[in-house]
Amino acid sequence: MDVLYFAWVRERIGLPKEAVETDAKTVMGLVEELRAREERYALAFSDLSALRVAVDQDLTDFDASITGAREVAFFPPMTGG
Amino acid sequence: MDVLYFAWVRERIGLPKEAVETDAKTVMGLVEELRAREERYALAFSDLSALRVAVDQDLTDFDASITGAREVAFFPPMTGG
Amino acid sequence: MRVIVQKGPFDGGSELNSFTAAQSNMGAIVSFTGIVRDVSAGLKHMDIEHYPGMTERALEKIASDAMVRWDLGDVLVIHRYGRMQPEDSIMMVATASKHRKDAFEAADFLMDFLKSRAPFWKKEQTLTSDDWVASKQEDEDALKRWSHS
Amino acid sequence: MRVIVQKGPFDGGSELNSFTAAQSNMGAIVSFTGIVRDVSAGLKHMDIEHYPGMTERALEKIASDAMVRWDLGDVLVIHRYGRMQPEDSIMMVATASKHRKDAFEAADFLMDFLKSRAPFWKKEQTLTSDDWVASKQEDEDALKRWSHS
Repeated sequence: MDVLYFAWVRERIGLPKEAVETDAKTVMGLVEELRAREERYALAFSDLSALRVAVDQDLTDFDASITGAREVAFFPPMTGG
Repeated sequence: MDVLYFAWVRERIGLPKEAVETDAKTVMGLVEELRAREERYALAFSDLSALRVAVDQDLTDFDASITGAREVAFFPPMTGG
Repeated sequence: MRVIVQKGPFDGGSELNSFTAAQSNMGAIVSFTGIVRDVSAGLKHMDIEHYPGMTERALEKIASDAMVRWDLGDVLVIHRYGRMQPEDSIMMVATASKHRKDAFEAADFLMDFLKSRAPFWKKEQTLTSDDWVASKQEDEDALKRWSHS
Repeated sequence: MRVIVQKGPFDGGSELNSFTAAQSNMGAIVSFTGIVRDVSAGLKHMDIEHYPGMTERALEKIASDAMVRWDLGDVLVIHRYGRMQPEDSIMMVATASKHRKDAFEAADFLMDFLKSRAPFWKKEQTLTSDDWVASKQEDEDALKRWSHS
């Protein structure tokens, strides 16, 4: 599965995209795995209320299933317009 | 004083503007004088709820004073935009 | 603040670009364009009569009321009179503000007052009729939205 | 309905004219243009990051939601990404409807959702800082206006 990072999440983790092998069933499960990896991940995911997540390009929440997902993206609240 | 007519009021009375000598103190007084003139005036002023009035180019009501006014205009509700 | 009453056509896109270029540090520009619509499926043309002098006065009053009520950088009002064909632009308003809420509300306000408080009268000629457009109660009611708050 | 995501600048006036010309019997056109504003009085430039693929998907969803909810003839959304200077146009929406109320409300709705539900992130570089723009609670609150009625 591809995991994508945008804006300061991308900057904090230090890369825009990576392939991740996971058995996690939900976004939250994936977050726990990433947090356990390294300090920079723990830091990026320290406050989930400051983050948004999209699974296969649809905005969703951290309880959402990622089973069969091709793409999970983490980013701060949007500031378009 | 100049009295102006617009839209169907103009068409019904048959002219866009005329000079009127009047001692009327209010718009209503002027309307009564005009109504008494001829059938076409009586017809144009038969339903005041369908008319609007401006004194010196400010929208007002039929009780308004016309003392010292240079210009009184009668017309239907506006339909701009 | 600019109010234009004219007989000839105007180019809405150019007007929007000029208006936008004249602003300084305004983040939000809203425009409204009103176009001749064939409501009865047989409109030949529309004639708009107006009250020269009072028209400019009324539009300037409406525009300056908007400037007082919202935090605006600028307001533009253009309104045509005379004969127009279906699909012709009749009028346009534009507002500039730091914030989108002010720009939207002010443009909405300008349109409501322009509809029922500026001295324009529309007459529609179709194949079978030549009638003055009746004012709508909903347009009069729309003004009430702005009497409080 | 047309959604455009591009890096280069666009001409708001030309876009408005093309959009207007493409309509048939729509009496009301509303446009909103968002412009880079120097909030801190020292902005050098703004960078907008986006999520290719999801951006188009999100904008199309917002535009089609508007088409369902209001009586619209058409919707246009243009949004840029990349580097922009103060006074550059960032984005624009336009709506066409028979009635002004629908055109205004739909444009207002598009802007509210585009602000907080399309994957764009702004970063402002000033002389002394280089910061991601924080989302505003008022923008999130604005969405609630559309959840009933």
